[in-house]
Amino acid sequence: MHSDLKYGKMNLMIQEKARIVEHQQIAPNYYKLTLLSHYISSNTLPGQFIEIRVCDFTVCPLLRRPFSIHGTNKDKKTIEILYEVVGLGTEVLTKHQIGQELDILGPLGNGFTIKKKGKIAILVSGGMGVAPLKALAEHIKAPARYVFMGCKKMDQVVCEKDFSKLGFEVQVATENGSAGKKGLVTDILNGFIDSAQPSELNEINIYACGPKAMLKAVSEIAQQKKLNCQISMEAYMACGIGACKGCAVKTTKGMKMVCKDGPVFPAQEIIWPI
Amino acid sequence: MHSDLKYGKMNLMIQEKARIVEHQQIAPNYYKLTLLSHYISSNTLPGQFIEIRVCDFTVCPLLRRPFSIHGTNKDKKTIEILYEVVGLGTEVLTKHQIGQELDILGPLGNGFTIKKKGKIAILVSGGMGVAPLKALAEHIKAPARYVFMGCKKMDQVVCEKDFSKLGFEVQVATENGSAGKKGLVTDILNGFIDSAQPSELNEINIYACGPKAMLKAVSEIAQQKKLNCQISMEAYMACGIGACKGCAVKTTKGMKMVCKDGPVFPAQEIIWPI
Amino acid sequence: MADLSMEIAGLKLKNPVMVASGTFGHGEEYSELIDLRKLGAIVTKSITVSPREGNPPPRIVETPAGMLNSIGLENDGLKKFIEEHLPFLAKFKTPVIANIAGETQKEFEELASTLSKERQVKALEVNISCPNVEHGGMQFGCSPVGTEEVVRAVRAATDMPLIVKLSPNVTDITEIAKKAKDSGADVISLINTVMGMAIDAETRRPRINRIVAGLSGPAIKPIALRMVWQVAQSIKLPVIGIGGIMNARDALEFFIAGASAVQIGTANFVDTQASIKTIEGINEYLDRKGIKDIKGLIGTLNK
Amino acid sequence: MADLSMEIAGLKLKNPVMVASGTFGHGEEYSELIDLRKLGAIVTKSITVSPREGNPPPRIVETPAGMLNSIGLENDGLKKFIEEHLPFLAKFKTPVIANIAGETQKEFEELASTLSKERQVKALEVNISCPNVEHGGMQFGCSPVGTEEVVRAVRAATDMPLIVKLSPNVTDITEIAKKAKDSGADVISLINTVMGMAIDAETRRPRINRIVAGLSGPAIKPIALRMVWQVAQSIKLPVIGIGGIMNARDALEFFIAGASAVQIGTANFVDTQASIKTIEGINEYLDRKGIKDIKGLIGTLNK
Ligand SMILES: Cc1cc2nc3c(=O)[nH]c(=O)nc-3n(C[C@H](O)[C@H](O)[C@H](O)COP(=O)(O)OP(=O)(O)OC[C@H]3O[C@@H](n4cnc5c(N)ncnc54)[C@H](O)[C@@H]3O)c2cc1C
Ligand SMILES: Cc1cc2nc3c(=O)[nH]c(=O)nc-3n(C[C@H](O)[C@H](O)[C@H](O)COP(=O)(O)OP(=O)(O)OC[C@H]3O[C@@H](n4cnc5c(N)ncnc54)[C@H](O)[C@@H]3O)c2cc1C
Ligand SMILES: Cc1cc2nc3c(=O)[nH]c(=O)nc-3n(C[C@H](O)[C@H](O)[C@H](O)COP(=O)(O)O)c2cc1C
Ligand SMILES: Cc1cc2nc3c(=O)[nH]c(=O)nc-3n(C[C@H](O)[C@H](O)[C@H](O)COP(=O)(O)O)c2cc1C
Ligand code: FES
Ligand code: FES
Repeated sequence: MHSDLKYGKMNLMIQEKARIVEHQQIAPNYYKLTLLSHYISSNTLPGQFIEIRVCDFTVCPLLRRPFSIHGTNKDKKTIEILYEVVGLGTEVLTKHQIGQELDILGPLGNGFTIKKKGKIAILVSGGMGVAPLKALAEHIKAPARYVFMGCKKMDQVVCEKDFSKLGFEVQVATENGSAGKKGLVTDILNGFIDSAQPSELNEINIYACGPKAMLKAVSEIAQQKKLNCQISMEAYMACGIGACKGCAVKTTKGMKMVCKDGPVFPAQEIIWPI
Repeated sequence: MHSDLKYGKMNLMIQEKARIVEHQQIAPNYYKLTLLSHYISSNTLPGQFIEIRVCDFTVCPLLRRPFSIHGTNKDKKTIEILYEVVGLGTEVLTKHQIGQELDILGPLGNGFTIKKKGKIAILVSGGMGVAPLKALAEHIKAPARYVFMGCKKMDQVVCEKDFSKLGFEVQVATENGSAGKKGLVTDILNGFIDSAQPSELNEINIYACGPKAMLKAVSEIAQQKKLNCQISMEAYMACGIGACKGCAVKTTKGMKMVCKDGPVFPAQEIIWPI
Repeated sequence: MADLSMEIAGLKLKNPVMVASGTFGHGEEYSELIDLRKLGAIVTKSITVSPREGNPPPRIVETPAGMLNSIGLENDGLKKFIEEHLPFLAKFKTPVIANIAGETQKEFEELASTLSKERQVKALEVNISCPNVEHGGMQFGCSPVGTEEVVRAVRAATDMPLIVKLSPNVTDITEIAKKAKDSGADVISLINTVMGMAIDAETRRPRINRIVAGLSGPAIKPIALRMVWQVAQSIKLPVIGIGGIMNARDALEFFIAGASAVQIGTANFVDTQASIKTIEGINEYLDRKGIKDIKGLIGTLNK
Repeated sequence: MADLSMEIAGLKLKNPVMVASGTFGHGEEYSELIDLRKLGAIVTKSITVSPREGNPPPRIVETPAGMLNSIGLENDGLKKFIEEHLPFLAKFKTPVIANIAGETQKEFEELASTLSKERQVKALEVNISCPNVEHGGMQFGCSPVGTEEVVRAVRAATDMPLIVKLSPNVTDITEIAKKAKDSGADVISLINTVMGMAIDAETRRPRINRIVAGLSGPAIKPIALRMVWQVAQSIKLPVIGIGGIMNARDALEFFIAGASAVQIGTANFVDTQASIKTIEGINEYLDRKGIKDIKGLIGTLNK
């Protein structure tokens, strides 16, 4: 019997001021932020996230913003965040400079369960969904490793090299065809599955993160083909720790909190549309 | 007949983005800010002020904050602001760096009326009241020129040299005696008046700016001795241009708006306490 | 460019963005800063029969994403409005909506009948919702009976489009709106300020002389939007949305909730260009969405 | 160190800073982050007779200096509260105030009588002010009759200190407070959330599934403070101030306005340490001002 690496909530969370050691724009609207955090850098599971107070002198923006942990460096005691500017909070985040501190809360949530069974690991990312998947990639030991990345356009294709270095085969789809295949990432996934041997299907584990519409599509594919699939969900959050019941998602097991019960869920548990 | 230089509202106001060309801390809690403004730098009267939006990405702080124009440089097209950190708005202002832009509205209000009659000009400042008085000093031609400065402690005694250069005799009072006389600035003013010849009293013009308690005390002295006295008032402001009726002050001529009818008023017109 | 024109109960607007009463004076000050001709309409500061000195200071203070005010309807009175302020406003050809505030039914009548004779005044907005006066104001607007009393009186005194401005400080805004409608209102505008208070903990003194004051600004936007939606759902009269609108995105929320026009208040203080930018932003949005006419946006919430 | 202890209608607190219902779960999550022993009291998430799944998502959204929520009283129900959550809370010796929400008078009775038997529960807070449920909630709290009905029922079922939590969505808060008092309330707590709404202009969809939701956070602080002041002025019962309190300075405003205690709600989300820092900040203020006992600050507004 294989025993899965069940990355549940086995680390305590803390709130602390974390110094910014790097902060750079890596693509139009995409930023990479590196924070010094002794504790979180060595107590994080792939798929967990932190909540950042993006500006501490004002109450507007008010709530913390959740971001997946994109990477950790135990030696340098740092954690990495990859984020896209989509609104006020992320806009304000860009203004912070190296040397300044950010108030963070984490690590939060449950990470991915790394399946020991199955020779084929497929990471499916849509847009910023790539953020937690890179952290996950470092832990995946399956002999056949794929990343299917869906992006709006070429600019937004990031982290390809990180995955390649980890021995992943990277396939890209862009909506406008400016990089990789023209189309959606689910086209790649479908193509892969269609050309797979029936015996191979049993070996596939899918780990997906991205916009809701994409996660829904991936889940449906997985369910049709009866593939093992975990998805990392997003929801608007307030507390981030399970106390406010704000980030609910309907599941086959009742209402669950994305922040505490997730953000990673078995795909078949989510009741769409959410 | 002498005709006073009546600095009424004879310039139009504008709203513009002004680049920060200098920003430095000059004392604990005191900052000097230099902004590029072609228009305002050459269209300002001593005693006028601007309203700064201290942070443009948030609605908290919401309202603009008023600051006296401390100096102008027509050649460099700059204006100077001297400010003290007292709350959220001024705290946020300190965060802005050279090269960034601030949204400003000005020039606002009526300046001081520079009296041609009278050989003795006395500027009385309390704390940050020094800000507009320095701008005023440059326009004062009276043969005998004094600045009486009241401050909490030595740290806060600023601009002495500016006044000296302009031929002003500077006398300082600090509450804790760490610089100049120990006591209040009104002690200096009273001392001066008490030792003045009766004939000299007619020659005195007082221009004062500072906290309300000080302005009230100065006004009372002036009224007792029948001295000409103008005071620059402060009030919480919203619009800064006379539209909201928020910055009212009771005067012998009815309610007046500090932002539009003032901030400079003849001392005898104010009805205390305000 | 989408069609932004709007006709509300006979009141013709080139665009549905107005400036709110009390936040724009009578336009004089802002005329130096923006082109008044671009505005959909200018709502005057509340006009009272006799001049009012207003409340003692301090009258305003900032709060989180908002401000409290207790101006107390300071204004020059009806006579001076007609003699001095109206001629100035007339120059710009932008419709003037006269906001009126009486202490009694009779005063409302007088204000309405006198102002109805002025060609430059295109509509009346009845302020039964001011929280900052002893007599009149919210006393009327917080009860159906008071609302009826005033609206009937004004209706009898004018043939102009009659806008009734409601107070949010009530249990059921739709009840008041219905009563206003039944009493003759052509249009409902809302919201006026929410009653609030602030204290300086250092001095233990109220921040506003009269202690309780009116809250405006972005903080109240969710409340205003909710009430606009409730009223638009419950009665068949055009609604003007007011409360915390800072930009086009905010304004659009109100149209989608059911407003036929909006008023910009506190935002004028923060950015003198707020009203103009809002008009531009609405245009940009409609073009981007391929909506030809703003009327096609009103009350289109996807539930 | 000033004396922060407080006794409110027999409820003994080591300090008057509580955490507000629905913003702190049943303490489990926060126990990892703060020392629950330091809190004046913990008010539980509203407990209902049967477990509730709550409202469909989305349930929350941020607004200027505030947030809207429509959780819909999701909770595990009375039985599980007593069996699982209460034993956990009991470990900390911090007084537990059970917040109860019934759909009917009978449910309120059942909740009150059952919880009154629990030694760890030191007081009941009656939620007649939830804006996010179909039955019960604000329906009770927005009318004097509904208030009386519930409060009488609970009063008959318990000898515990009885706190009644009021809704701000009313014309006259003092009328409701008086009715609560006359019906047997020992303490008034206020405010619950203000009804609000937000729309995503891009999708034209409401930001919250149930469209209308409850506004909390700094945005509503001026409204909360005003209502606390009004109630403290008008009835002789201790008042607990709630609404937008982010720090000690905010809390102090409420004490000065007449509150005997405060509750921290939304602030817990922004800073998990907000409640602890508030306690420390109050201490610091009292020391700085030379006030020996916080009781000396209550209702001391200099008018
Ligand atoms: C567990 C988790 C992990 C995440 N990891 C990342 C990450 O690694 N990198 C990254 O760029 N983003 C990530 N997000 C999304 C990120 O939190 C939001 O983009 C951010 O909070 C938006 O803040 P804002 O103020 O800029 O946008 P807002 O102005 O608040 O909103 C802009 C748009 O984004 C939507 N939005 C706001 N908050 C969320 C949210 N929490 N989830 C989904 N949509 C939201 C709004 O509905 C709106 O359409 C994650 C979200 C969750 C829940
Ligand atoms: C015409 C005019 C000219 C001014 N010139 C200068 C100047 O040159 N340099 C300078 O440092 N300050 C000046 N001020 C005062 C300055 O505007 C306030 O200190 C500033 O607005 C405070 O903002 P804040 O957000 O930091 O403080 P807040 O947090 O808003 O308040 C902190 C404290 O300051 C008081 N305060 C706030 N606003 C004002 C105000 N407008 N007037 C008086 N007290 C206020 C508050 O009541 C409170 O006690 C001037 C004010 C006026 C009206
Ligand atoms: C300083 C100030 C003065 C106001 N005066 C009036 C007034 O005289 N008459 C009136 O009907 N409303 C008055 N209002 C209310 C506004 O017109 C508007 O209804 C309210 O401020 C909400 O909109 P906002 O959030 O955009 O400011 C005033 C508001 C402010 C802030
Ligand atoms: C997410 C959330 C859930 C809430 N749930 C409850 C509840 O179950 N019962 C209740 O009485 N109040 C509930 N409230 C109201 C708070 O207890 C408090 O009265 C309100 O939020 C105002 O305080 P604040 O501005 O400090 O948050 C809830 C508030 C929030 C934000
Ligand atoms: S964000 Fe509060 S429960 Fe998930
Ligand atoms: S600040 Fe608006 S009138 Fe002076």
